Amino acid sequence: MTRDPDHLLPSDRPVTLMDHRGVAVEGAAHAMPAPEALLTAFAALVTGRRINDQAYALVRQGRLAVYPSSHGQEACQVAAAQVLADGDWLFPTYRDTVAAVARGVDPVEVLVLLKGDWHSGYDPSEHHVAPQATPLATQLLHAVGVAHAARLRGEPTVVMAMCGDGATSEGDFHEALNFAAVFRAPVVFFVQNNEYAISVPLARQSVAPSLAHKGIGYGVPGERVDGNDTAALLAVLGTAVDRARAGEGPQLVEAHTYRMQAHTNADDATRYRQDDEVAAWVERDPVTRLEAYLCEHDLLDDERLAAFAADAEEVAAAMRVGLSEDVTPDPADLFAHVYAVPTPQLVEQAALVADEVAREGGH
Amino acid sequence: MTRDPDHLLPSDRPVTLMDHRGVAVEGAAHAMPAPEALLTAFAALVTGRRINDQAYALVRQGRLAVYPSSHGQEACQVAAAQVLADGDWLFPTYRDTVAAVARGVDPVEVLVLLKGDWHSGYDPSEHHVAPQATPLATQLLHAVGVAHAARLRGEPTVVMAMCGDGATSEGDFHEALNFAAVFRAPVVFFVQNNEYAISVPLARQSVAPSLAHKGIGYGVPGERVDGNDTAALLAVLGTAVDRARAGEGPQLVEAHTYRMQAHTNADDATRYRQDDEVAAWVERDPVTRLEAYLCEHDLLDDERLAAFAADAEEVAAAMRVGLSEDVTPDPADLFAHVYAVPTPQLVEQAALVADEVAREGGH
Amino acid sequence: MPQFEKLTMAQALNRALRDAMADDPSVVMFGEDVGPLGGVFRITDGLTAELGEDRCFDTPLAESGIVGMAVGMAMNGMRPVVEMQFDAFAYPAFEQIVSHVAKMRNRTRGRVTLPMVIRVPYAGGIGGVEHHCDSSESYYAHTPGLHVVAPSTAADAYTLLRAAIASPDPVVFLEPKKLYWSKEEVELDADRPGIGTAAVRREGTDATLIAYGPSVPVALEAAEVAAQEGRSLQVVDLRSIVPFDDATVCDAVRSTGRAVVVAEATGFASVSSEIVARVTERCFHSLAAPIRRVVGFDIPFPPPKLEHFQLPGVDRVLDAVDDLQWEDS
Amino acid sequence: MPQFEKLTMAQALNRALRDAMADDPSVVMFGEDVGPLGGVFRITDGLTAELGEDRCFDTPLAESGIVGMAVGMAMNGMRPVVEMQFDAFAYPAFEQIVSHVAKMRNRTRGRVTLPMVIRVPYAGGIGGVEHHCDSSESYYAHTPGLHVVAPSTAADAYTLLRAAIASPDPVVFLEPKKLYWSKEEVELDADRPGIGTAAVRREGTDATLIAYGPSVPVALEAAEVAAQEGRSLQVVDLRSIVPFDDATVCDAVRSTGRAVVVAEATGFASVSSEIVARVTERCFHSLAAPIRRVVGFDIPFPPPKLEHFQLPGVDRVLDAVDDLQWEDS
Ligand SMILES: Cc1ncc(C[n+]2csc(CCOP(=O)(O)OP(=O)(O)O)c2C)c(N)n1
Ligand SMILES: Cc1ncc(C[n+]2csc(CCOP(=O)(O)OP(=O)(O)O)c2C)c(N)n1
Ligand SMILES: [Mg+2]
Ligand SMILES: [Mg+2]
Repeated sequence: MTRDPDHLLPSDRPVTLMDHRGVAVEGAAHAMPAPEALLTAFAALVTGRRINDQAYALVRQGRLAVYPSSHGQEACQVAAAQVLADGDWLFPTYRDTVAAVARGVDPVEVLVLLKGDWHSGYDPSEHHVAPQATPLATQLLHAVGVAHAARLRGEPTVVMAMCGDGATSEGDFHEALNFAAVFRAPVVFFVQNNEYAISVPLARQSVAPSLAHKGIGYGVPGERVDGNDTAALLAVLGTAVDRARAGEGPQLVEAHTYRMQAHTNADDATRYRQDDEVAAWVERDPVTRLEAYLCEHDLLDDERLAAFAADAEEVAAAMRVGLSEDVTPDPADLFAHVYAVPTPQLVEQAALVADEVAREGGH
Repeated sequence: MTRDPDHLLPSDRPVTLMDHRGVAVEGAAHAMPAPEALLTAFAALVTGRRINDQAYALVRQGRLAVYPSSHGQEACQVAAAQVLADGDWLFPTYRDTVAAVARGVDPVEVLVLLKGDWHSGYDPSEHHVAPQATPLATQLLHAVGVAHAARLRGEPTVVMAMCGDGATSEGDFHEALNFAAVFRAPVVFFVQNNEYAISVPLARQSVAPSLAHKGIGYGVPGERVDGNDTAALLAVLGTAVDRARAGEGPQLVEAHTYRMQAHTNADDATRYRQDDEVAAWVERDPVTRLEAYLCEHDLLDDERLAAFAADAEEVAAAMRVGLSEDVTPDPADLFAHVYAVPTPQLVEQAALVADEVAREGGH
Repeated sequence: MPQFEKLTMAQALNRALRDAMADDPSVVMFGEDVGPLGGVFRITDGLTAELGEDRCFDTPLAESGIVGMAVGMAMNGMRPVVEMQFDAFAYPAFEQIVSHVAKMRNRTRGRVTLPMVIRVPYAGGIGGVEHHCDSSESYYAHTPGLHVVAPSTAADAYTLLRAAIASPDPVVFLEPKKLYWSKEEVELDADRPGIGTAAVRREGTDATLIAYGPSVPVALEAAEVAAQEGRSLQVVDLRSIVPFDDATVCDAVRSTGRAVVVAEATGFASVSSEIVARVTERCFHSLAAPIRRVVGFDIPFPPPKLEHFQLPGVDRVLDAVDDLQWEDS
Repeated sequence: MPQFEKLTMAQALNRALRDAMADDPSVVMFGEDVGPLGGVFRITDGLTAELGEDRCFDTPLAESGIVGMAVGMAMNGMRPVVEMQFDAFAYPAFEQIVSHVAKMRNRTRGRVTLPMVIRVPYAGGIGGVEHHCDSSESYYAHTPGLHVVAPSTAADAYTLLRAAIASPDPVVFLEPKKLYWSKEEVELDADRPGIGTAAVRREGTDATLIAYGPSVPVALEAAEVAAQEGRSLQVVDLRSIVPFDDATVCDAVRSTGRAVVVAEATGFASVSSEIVARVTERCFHSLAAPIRRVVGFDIPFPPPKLEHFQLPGVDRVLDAVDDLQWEDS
């Protein structure tokens, strides 16, 4: 089958279903998602925003070492999780805490990494959420492998593989898209283009017409979507998941969004961007936008809004409790999971530490 | 400057200036190169073919360990060198012996690598030809660096960076195109798509509409050319070099050609391709094609042909002589070029070997 | 009932793959040219034809891609075996190997494990041009979370590869290229002692030669020559670099009181340094002389015509043995 | 006239870059976030603003790209200095480093040289999450063709970085992250003894502590505590791992007859193994006890709350010293 190259290029403008004020766009490329889907997403958005802000506060209180917030990108986070079916997999990055939570993972477990008790704090197999990846773009290849394994066994799994705009520059991004394409692996590559890789603006990262234009070079259809428009994200990502599941191979989706806060709390964003640039994105906020639409269409009222906020508050409260617990680290853990059976060397080394601890009286 | 995405996509069909029988194509996208340019190229083609066949023979005689022949790809080899100006750089792969020679490097020096006396046998700075690269696609980044350094100093250098179809799958290919694009480095990326990476056919390497379609994902114009049509190659590569030199940034050119022989003499091509597939490419041979054109246009006669053949024969004779010399390897060389000043460790180790050699009576 | 057959190491490896794949449908083999071609060293010869394209297949040309995809497949229930075409061509996969393959079990407290094998045609002695003869074991051995093995016989090639594929943990499997074609009677037994155990290949009382992979035959030959000269050398074949068999190696060295480590790889900060360090740490008072190393010099691997200067040879081993401060010399 | 200033190591590194770039227009600095941001550790702070975008600039996010481009720039008359953002993020560049950076001079018989510096914020002790605290020196030190240095003081940071930039050969420059903010009086002198020389940081007669980079302050503190307990420990700071200063290290060990190597990196097949091996090889008969190692365990670097178990600490060093078979104990 020779694919028509034109079908692989993204639309000129990102797909949008509702404008900044939450008004449905005329003649949009996709139908508006069903009200229930939008409400489900809205609840998750509210919770997501609350998680971001709570985590940020926990850093200031010294409960977390650092937090890469997705404040402003919650629509991407929520939609990426919501379009997946039960057996599907999600591959999040360090910034995708909210996506992992939207997929069912306990926020306290997600944040173990940043609290410092252990590396990955949740069981990836429970919700089919891979450990959050830090080495950029490396996880995209794992996503291809998961998808290819499922395909070889004839399972209908689709894998949502997330990365940022900066990560598209890594060699592993290239290899992942190409492998997925050649093996027709059912992977949706979802790039959250938030305009920055730490301090480096998009223009220093790529001079392509768009990041979605990278798809055609692999024979993969690329699509662009407004990353602050939850409805458009649900539609575009949902379609991409459907296509991948139907055997059409990998899909590439670029969402245009913005990182409202610094890279992490440790970062000083004033060194590389102006306040007014940030301010311009405030009005495009994904939460208020969807809220406006839902209210306008009588799908949301103050009571429901309050209920959502209360749910979010409960999550935040659980985070505060869960993350304030001081876990006494057990050094035996250091040696327990290096191999299925510790090597003789590790047995010796663990004994040495156990002895030290014993001598210090359990400290 | 936002580039018009359409200008970045390659033409639907590879650019051709003359058909398989050497007949000029009507309404071609480029003007036919001047007769002198074609004659210069033809002389190099004849020599290049002779070098390929001589090297192959030298392997059978045990003078070379192995030879990756560019038999069938000589038009690409010759054109890549010929379109460059004096100060420009060429970055060849292991298969690009003929290109290095066309650029002025002594074939005997190029083949030192495969004779086994040393690694790179020529002085890269003499003809601005980088050492032939074996780790695939790695050299493309070096090419970007050479170009960027020149650009920073305001020098008009253009760099021709060569690789195969298989090498386009490596992460370094991606990073090189992106770096070159972002820095507007004057590099022409020249992919010789010879349909195979050892045994792996193109369809297993990429399902993109073409390899030139990879350009747009970096904001780099991609072009396709008939890789057995010397005239088209001179035109397309020449234009690419001109554009790069004019400050238009990197260019990507994919040449469609075919590896007529096995990957190297050590390879058994019958395991992965049929004889009739190879046979179909015989009639597209770049040497006979250009010969037919030149004869038809009275630019070549038997006398000239004989002169070219004699020149090529001289080169082959020099290869036979130069490569039959048994160089007595000096182990001191092993320690002399690791650092500018040998470490104390290397001084000790060199002494140990010198002592061994002395004890064995100079053996 | 164990089966015996006369096989080259290459054939033994092929048999190990074939048998493992027949036994367990989750074992898949992939890499560059491993399909119809059977790999540039023919280790996967016939697998695609016999077991199908889904079980043994070619990938695009990208090593990080190959290893990264294997990680994902291992996460999702498969036991991938991948081939790196030559030692130096595994380097593009280094980040995947160090940051993921080696760490996944640890990062997830054992919830995600990676039963996968990275096969690496390895080391020199075949007249290969640059980048085709690296001895890369030290990079992997230094990386916690990987098992690293290197057979020196066809029988071990079979047994260790079966063990590697069966292992719940990732294994870097180093195949000495120069031994691919050495033929011997092989017991096709997946249940012989596997990863983590060294073997005393030759008994001896005067000094111990410690070697692995391509250097074992050199050590054995040196011991043979030494025997003719009246010196009795013991030869220990590590087989497994990680885990390291301290017990067997240290018992051996204590029994002779002298030792020479033989390895092709560049010596500085290497597996050979580790052997000297750990054996000395443990056997200091049994040692009559410092442990000597006959290892690669600290230089890039030489071109073919010069490689014999770099490879540990019998003479150099015997010189080192002579240097072990014999009272009577 | 040498200049003195009170600086942190981070500031000293910044000064070294600034001074080198002012002296030589062919020195360029690039990497991820090294431009307007000044690097995540602010080592390049102000360079873009002062010297211009052509001299210090951000690249796309790709480490193989960064190192590969530096190779090309060095081939074409520049002296590039590149920053890898954290130790583990240099691994994508591993093939470029091993197959090209380290080998170019050798491959071309000295016709192409690569005067370039790869700066790596390095090792632990800062409570970093996974992949941010690797000690990767052994990978580089095992690779012939690279110089590998690791300062332990702000003064050395200045001197060694100037020397690295001036070197005709590629240097992997390891910057101990946890020492970035330690302040001291610094002599801004590019001409003090540079790459290849170790320094005796403290005189002592009972045993020698051998350390480098982040472990030097630990060794010095241990020596201080030991002194209070009546034991005189000498401290050697390697400064340069490759080339290795055998003379200084071995003289030191011979003078005391006992030694402990202190290093953060995982011990197996590492620089610390090499130190034990080579010092034992050379000083065997001067040693009263086997050289001990206080080094990282053979585990992936721990999460922040557990890292203190992995890092060599004063107590562990003193325990090791106690273990050196003192006749009177
Ligand atoms: C291989 C690698 N190199 C460098 C880093 C350091 N780093 C962490 S996040 C980051 C920027 C990533 O930008 P982007 O992909 O756009 O994602 P975002 O942070 O904007 O979500 C960098 C350079 C890393 N984690 N991995
Ligand atoms: C990084 C790396 N991986 C693998 C190889 C082994 N190898 C040498 S040539 C080759 C095929 C290259 O194919 P292509 O790029 O199409 O070039 P061609 O040989 O057809 O000219 C392979 C896999 C290598 N040299 N480098
Ligand atoms: Mg970003
Ligand atoms: Mg090819």
